[in-house]
Amino acid sequence: MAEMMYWQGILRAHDEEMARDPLVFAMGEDIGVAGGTYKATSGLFAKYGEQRVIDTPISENSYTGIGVGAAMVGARPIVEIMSVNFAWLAMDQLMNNAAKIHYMSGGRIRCPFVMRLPGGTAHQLGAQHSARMEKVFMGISGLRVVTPATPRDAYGLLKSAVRCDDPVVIIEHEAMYNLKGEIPDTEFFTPLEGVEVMRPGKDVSIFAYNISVHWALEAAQKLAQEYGIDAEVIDLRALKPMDRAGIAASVRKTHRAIVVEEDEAPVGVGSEVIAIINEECFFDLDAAPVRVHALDVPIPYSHRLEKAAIPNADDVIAVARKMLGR
Amino acid sequence: MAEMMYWQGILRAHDEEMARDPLVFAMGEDIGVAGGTYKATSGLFAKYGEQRVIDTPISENSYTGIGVGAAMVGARPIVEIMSVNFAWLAMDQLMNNAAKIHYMSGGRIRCPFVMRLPGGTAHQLGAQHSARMEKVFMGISGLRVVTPATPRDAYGLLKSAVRCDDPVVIIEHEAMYNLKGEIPDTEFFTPLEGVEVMRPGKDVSIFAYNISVHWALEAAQKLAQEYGIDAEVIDLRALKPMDRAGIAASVRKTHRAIVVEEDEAPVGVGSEVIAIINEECFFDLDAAPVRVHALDVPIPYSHRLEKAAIPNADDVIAVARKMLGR
Amino acid sequence: MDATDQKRLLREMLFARRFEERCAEAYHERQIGGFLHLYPGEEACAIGVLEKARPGSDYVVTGYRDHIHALKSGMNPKALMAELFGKETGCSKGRGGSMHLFDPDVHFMGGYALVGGPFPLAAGFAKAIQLRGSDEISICFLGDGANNQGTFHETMNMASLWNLPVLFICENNLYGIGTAIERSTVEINQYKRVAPYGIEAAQCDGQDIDVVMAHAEKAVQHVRGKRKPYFLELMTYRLRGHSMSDSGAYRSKEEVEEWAQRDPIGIYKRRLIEAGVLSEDEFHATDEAIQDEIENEIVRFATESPEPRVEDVARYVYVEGGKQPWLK
Amino acid sequence: MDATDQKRLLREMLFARRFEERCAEAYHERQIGGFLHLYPGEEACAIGVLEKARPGSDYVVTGYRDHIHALKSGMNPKALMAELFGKETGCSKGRGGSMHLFDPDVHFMGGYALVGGPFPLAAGFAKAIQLRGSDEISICFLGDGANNQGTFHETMNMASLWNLPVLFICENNLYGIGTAIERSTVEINQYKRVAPYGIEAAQCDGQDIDVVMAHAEKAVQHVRGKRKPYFLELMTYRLRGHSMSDSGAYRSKEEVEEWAQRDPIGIYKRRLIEAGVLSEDEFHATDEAIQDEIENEIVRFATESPEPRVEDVARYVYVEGGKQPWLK
Ligand SMILES: Cc1ncc(C[n+]2csc(CCOP(=O)(O)OP(=O)(O)O)c2C)c(N)n1
Ligand SMILES: Cc1ncc(C[n+]2csc(CCOP(=O)(O)OP(=O)(O)O)c2C)c(N)n1
Ligand SMILES: [Mg+2]
Ligand SMILES: [Mg+2]
Repeated sequence: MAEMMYWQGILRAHDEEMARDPLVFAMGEDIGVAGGTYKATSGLFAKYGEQRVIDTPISENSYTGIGVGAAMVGARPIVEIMSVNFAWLAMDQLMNNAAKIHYMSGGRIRCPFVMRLPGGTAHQLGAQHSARMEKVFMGISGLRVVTPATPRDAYGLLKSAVRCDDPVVIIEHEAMYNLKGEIPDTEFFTPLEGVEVMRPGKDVSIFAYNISVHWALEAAQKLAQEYGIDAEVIDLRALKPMDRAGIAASVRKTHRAIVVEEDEAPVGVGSEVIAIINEECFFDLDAAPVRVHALDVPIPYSHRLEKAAIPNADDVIAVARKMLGR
Repeated sequence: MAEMMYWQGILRAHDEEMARDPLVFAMGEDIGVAGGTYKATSGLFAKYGEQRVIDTPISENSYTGIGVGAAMVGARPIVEIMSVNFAWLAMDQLMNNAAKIHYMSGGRIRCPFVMRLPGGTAHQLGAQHSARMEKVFMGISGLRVVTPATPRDAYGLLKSAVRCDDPVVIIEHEAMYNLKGEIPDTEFFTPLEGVEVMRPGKDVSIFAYNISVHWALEAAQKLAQEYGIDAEVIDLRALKPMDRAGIAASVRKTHRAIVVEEDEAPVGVGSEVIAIINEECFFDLDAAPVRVHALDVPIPYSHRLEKAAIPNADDVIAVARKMLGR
Repeated sequence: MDATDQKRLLREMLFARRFEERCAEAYHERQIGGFLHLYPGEEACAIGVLEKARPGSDYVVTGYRDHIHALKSGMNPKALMAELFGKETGCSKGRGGSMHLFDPDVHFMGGYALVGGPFPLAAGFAKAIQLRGSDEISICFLGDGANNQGTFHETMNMASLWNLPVLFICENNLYGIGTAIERSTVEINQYKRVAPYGIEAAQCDGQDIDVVMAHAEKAVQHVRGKRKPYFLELMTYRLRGHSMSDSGAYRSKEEVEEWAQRDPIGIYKRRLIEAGVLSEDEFHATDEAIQDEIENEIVRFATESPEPRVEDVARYVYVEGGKQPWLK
Repeated sequence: MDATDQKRLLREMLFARRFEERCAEAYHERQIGGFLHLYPGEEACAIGVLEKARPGSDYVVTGYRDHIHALKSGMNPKALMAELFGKETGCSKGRGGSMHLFDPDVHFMGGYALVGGPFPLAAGFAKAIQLRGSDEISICFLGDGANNQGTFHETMNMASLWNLPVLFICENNLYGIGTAIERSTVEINQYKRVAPYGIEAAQCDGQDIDVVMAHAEKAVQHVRGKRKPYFLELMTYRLRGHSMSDSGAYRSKEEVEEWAQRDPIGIYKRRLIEAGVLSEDEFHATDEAIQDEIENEIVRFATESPEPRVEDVARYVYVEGGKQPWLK
């Protein structure tokens, strides 16, 4: 078991899969010679050559489509979009093609396409570089959407995604690439479906994913220490398809739910989790479920305003305390 | 008060606004010489000329951007995307630019940009021509999103949108252009915010928008006639920003809520309305709110499968009866 | 090319025409739904080009006007008609429809509704071929209007930069729906638009299948031999409206009439008759045999085939597998 | 151009350089956050081109490397520095940051972070100008890498087709972040890429401001007079990394050194000294005055300015107005 950074987990998954299967290849802007904005593909160009580690022109829609096409005839592309914000340019190939080809061909064509996206609000990158777009990918049939909160899952989800015959979107986080954590030395695969209980608890379920898992864990610790509230922290991890049973199981135990998302609220992960809870176990609820979310604003540059726009552990604590009256 | 079709309402709004303000202009594929796929711009080319009624090349992202740019310096573009599915190509200009420019310029630049999108699932158009994408537009800060269910609002919303200084997305429906309804002879404006009560009722609130309003109304009539259930039908109409108070007011009265959407459920209008109800008036609920929605599949071509994928009035009736135990 | 092959080619074009005429009928009878884009007048393009490639082995992709490309690639016409009828026996099991034909068994990769979408897909097939080191090529057929999409520009650059074995065929029929090419496009000679990508290109008549084949042979050789892209523009014309709902009112009668004179079937038939390869009688016999086959085998198969089961509506969203299909 | 103007131009370039050097310092001191893309070595491009246009009246747009374009358009440097410091007095009230400078009062329209995004915006400004019938032009500055985006292709076609008065300036600095132009682009001479759109184009040295101005004058005249687009490629080089986090390790020392010899400030300074217009002492005095102004007026203003109020975080999502702002 070695301690590795998030980017190192991603790099290791690339390396293992590329070594194993000559049809696995990586594409993206500056991923080759330069090694990737977050180092997640560093060294691969030297090892696997320019045919398998491809520096692309700034042509997001079409290199995505090239990956989709390659996947349709048996190759295993891992396409990196340098920042999730640029994925708006690639949506046509992703949503109209990758997501739908298997279905509309009556199951005859598979599209084992993997897209990696550094996402989230980093530090003062402004409105056009701070998008959190998981809800967009989750809304459309045909894709799988997963999002690692730890180095372990950054490794394990990419491993599973490359092996999966469905198109998989992996949303990473720009502020987590240097996060450290343990990754087992032997190969393993994080499931592309199902939630993971990060901290069991009995008083309230806190659903989170990606960076908000860390806010939830921080909040849970303080809630326990300072307010005697025993929160269960659930990493949703697989955003599509979502684990309805896993969500309901936790709520049936705690009878209270908070969803923490870095994104602005409308039609987001929070609203979906709450709708699922209403559908699955409404009468198990002792309190109205609450979303902790970003403000519904384009993300401002000013550090002060940016901080005000994005939620944090304190917001989770405040909501939990109010919910439990402590 | 004249009876007009949905497309005629849209045409009349174009015509009145173009006659009034020489900076109002229309762009889109085949909207000029050919008069528009659904006739909604017919005759305008002859009347206003090729500089103001522009047949574009098949270049969705860039003609959207040209509209956005023109709006930023004071023109009033009405951009038609021939089918909402093609909007995936234009998302960069819409989401990264139109939606964010006013905010990120500290309010210094306005973007009175209007985009019209024939949307929805028409008849057997297949997976790449049946998208219902309202949730995508609703998710991102900075846009307004409205959607007319009647000829009256097809006219009135476009009128308001052209006058509005914010970017407005109007989602029409391919299967409704020939729908008939009354439109007052004198000019009027449908508000870009707020719900409209289409049928008052006391037993259950049915929230709908666009085509699903008609399913809801049909259901409400049968529910009243055949099952003695007095349903209130609410046209959400303004999907962003959404009228939280209007939604809560209805639920406080009926204590029950159904949301009907043509779209697949995840992170959609239904989940958002349910989250809002949970936040605004959870303890007013006598039953778990329910979403009536499309299946989570790309829309199949087969008529039989397509019908199975999309909800209808009967589905609403079944849910309402179950909810009220009748 | 010997007489047998010439007659086969003429038969293929005639079959294509009759097949689609029957589709139009079936559409009016509401056995076919959705959008239906037919190819009459353009048959020499798909058939001529693929005659000089290796259908079944080379990967083929196109837009929504895809019936004849699918047939020439080797798709069973019964599976095609059944697809249009929305049947489970269709090439896409009734899920795709006219715009989304697929037959990976013969490397026919679709059938796409978004204009310009197939450009990168075609380059992607070529990328996979390149990684495998095999000698297939990828062939992308699209219209003139598609070349105004950003994917055209982006894909041409990458295909050339990375030496991808992909052949782009532009079927220039002078219109994108109701918009004449000169109203949407500055450079109306499409083959001239790829010069900045260092892609070899040519333009030729798309109505005379002999001309198409001569150019296609060179193009295919270039791509297969040099492992580089090539762009071939075929000047053609659709004799009907864009789709079933389009009357084509934006085109003058004279223009349509002029092109009708250059119907690829007429041109080739006259040539074969003049060369003594074919008689008028033989042609009619072929025509009757074709219509008979279409009616009594193909349409019948489609009509009698079962519809998809409603219980299966949610199949094929994801690949079916074990509990963890991502672990194989 | 007389000596006064020549000295003013040199001063403007030097001011740009010193201003950005000070930005880099402030970035290291964490007074500036986010991404910061500087322009050293490229100053002659924005300053030379706009010198021949009508800054303040013509509409200007560019990418994220936008400080100098904003300044030359007439933005107050205090408002610029305050923006970088995230202050309420900034040109975008602290909401935009380095990549999103705006000043509609002088028709500086931004500042965009997505590569290729400004192409259609620029054409859109030109469209509005066309509708109004006024004689401004629209000027779009973007890098070489941006030309691989689909918006390049789409916008060039429409701008030409519709006779939009827009001048495209390509600042070709040979790299897009760490990727050398020949690794991303088949045709490395960018001005050759617009031929298929029927747009007149030229390429010239971007380091010698006299050369830039000569070409810009012709280009601006073309656009303003003929009401048609023009494309001008300026060969240039950034002397620093792409952004603050980029060391530029992908470029050889020799290459950087070679281009440093062609620093536009150095070239122009030598020319003015040789022409007897300027003395070394005068230059140093100017430099000191500039640095003094930057430190004691501009940075001071930015430092002392108030931050935006947290209560205002949700302002500017929509235009503020009455209860129904869409009814005016
Ligand atoms: C992205 C996208 N935009 C617009 C359309 C609507 N549309 C369908 S076909 C067509 C014209 C295409 O013309 P062309 O490429 O010349 O092909 P043709 O139909 O003439 O064979 C248009 C605009 C579409 N299907 N996809
Ligand atoms: C759509 C999009 N894709 C990728 C990026 C990341 N990116 C930022 S700058 C840049 C290079 C642009 O190069 P060029 O256009 O030559 O401009 P330069 O920075 O050299 O001035 C890239 C790839 C982006 N900001 N937007
Ligand atoms: Mg055409
Ligand atoms: Mg560059």
